[in-house]
Amino acid sequence: MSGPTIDANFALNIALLLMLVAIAFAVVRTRSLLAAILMMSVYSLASAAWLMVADAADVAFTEAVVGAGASTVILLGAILLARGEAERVNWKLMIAPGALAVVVGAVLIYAAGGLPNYGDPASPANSHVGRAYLEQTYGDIGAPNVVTAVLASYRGFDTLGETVVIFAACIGVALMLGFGPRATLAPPTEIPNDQHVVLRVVAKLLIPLIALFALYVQFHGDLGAGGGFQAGVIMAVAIILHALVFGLRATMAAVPVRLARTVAALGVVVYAGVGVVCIINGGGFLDYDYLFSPRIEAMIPANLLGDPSHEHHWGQHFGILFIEIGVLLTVSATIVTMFYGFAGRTLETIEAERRG
Amino acid sequence: MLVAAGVAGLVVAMSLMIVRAMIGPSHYDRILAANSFGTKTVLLIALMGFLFGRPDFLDIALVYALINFVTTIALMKFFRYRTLARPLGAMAREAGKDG
Amino acid sequence: MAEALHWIGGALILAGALLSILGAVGVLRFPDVYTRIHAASLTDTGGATLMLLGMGLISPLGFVMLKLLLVWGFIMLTSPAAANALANAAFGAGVRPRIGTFQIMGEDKPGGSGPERSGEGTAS
Amino acid sequence: MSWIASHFNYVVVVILMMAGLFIVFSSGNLIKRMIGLAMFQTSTGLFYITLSKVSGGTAAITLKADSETGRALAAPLDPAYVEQFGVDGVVYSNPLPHVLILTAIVVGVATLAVGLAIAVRIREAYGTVEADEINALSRVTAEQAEPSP
Repeated sequence: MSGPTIDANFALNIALLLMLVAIAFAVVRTRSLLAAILMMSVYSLASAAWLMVADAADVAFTEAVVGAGASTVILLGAILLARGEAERVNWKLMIAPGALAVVVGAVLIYAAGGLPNYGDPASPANSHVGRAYLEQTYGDIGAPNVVTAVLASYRGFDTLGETVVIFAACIGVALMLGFGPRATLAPPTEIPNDQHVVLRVVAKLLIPLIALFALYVQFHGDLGAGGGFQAGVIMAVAIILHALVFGLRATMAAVPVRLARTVAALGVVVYAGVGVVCIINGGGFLDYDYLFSPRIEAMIPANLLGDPSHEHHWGQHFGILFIEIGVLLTVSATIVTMFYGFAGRTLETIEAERRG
Repeated sequence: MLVAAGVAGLVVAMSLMIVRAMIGPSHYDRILAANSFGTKTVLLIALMGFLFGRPDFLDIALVYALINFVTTIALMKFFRYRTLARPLGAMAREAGKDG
Repeated sequence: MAEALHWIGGALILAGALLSILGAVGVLRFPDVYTRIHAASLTDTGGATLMLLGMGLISPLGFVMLKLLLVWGFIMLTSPAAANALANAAFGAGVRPRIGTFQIMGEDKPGGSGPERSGEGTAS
Repeated sequence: MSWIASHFNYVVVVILMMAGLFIVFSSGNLIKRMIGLAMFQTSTGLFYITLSKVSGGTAAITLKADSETGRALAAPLDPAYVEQFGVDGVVYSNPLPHVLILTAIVVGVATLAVGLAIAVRIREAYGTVEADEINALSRVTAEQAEPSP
């Protein structure tokens, strides 16, 4: 199977993968932690571009916001607290891991020979359950974005688990960095007084736009690429931008630490609550077809989405909407809490908390 | 055809940016390369939508344009001020007074 | 008509890509941070404008157009701001321009100040 | 297609995975190790997405049957191929691995943050994030707590 688009796709695939390898070697080679983090952010950008080539639009979206945005900021906050200098290099200690990596890599590449060709439409992974999802989702759920439908409805229970894991990570970071005696490290004594007028004006313009865009991504999630995970991180990035430009204290006045922690828990409650409502109405846990009792479902106008001829599954539509809101709340509050934990582990935070 | 050539050109430009990010020499050069790489990625993703016939994925290019800025600001602030918590600009003085 | 628009759009995209390559070569070859910032930020905004204009010409009207406009707006807003912040931070941290005589405000060192600190540009 | 062309993605995945593994094993710096783990994790994502790709496919956001975009997408492909592997005349890539990796990425950043938080606490307790120095320090404290006979 070949053709102009397929060839272009394949060429881009190779080019971007080679870029990834080059960046990975740069990360391995560099001795400076800061350079490594910077290269990881470039790595995320390149891998998200590759994900677009491999048709994974939703994953590219997530990788873009998480890899390039959230994880870079969190890593920076961590090396700030760890005062991470360039690491020491002892060449003798690299021989054994290097040999191990080469041997394991050789074995894995040998084993990769048994895997299906790139783009094989008849491979086992692509022929059974994946195809069934593609064929049945629109009839079952009515959402064009199969990824969101599978994520939120078919595999809703699994996604609840992921949300709880994220919430648990939020608790973990808050416990380790958010409470108790603060860092013994003195805050940097001298802050240069650069004006940065341009930056502050642009940031003031951008923050509401980013937040608005997060809501668009959230509510557009079952129609196009997007969803609660992406929207949550984008929302958190808007708050992080505010903190970066206007200072953590101003941000903590707008989004207090307690609020962020409460919202993180609330998201899980919303998600699980939808499941419980489904049980009350006679279905299984997270079985959205039972989300509304028949009386309420009859009250929903048939042309709500502008297509009265199509038979809509309102329970599925609204169930996905509600649990995505839960995911949004948990993810955004978690990332914000983590940022507060890392960036605010100085004397400033404890004052803000005492006052709030 | 021309779109494909444009994509190829962008890939070449991105590779050159990676080289600059690798050789440095200062961290500001690296941030600059990362930022410019990000802008080119935005354009690449937008163009890929047209090349592969699904131009409705511009949302991803949009989010890149936004996130890239935040990353650059975070890196810049980190290298220059060694903190993520303090405000930038004129407010720094006030924060210095009572903080 | 549509055919002509397609070709014009394609040509604009190609021009934008060439501009991006030129900028990348500049970033690779120019001697110090400031000239590199100059090369990168000018060609980023210029190349983005050309390319997005080209994409606008070959795209169907409607939502796609609006999004292209938004992408353009964001790039025009963020790319110069980031370049400005970067140059500001580099200058504040003591990275000195390398080319020609340059008088730094408040200091009166005559002559090219040379690459005093082109290494780790971190404020102490 | 030759073996290297059709399996190039797997080779790259293995290289990236080993790069991550090498960083984890060779570096004593806890934060650099977390970066290595993050790279390892991304390579797993790449592997899943590679498996999900269908040639000539498009992202799994279904188009309405017989839409203009759908016809344009199917036009350069062999009609028999579209008939066999497509849904409503359009070939899509497999959405299931996308779902798994999408959540894994977000969970990945959450666990990365937890790991980094532990590293920060270690830095506060021992004054360093280098693993060998931490080992030496904890050996000293253990000897002080239990003086050898």
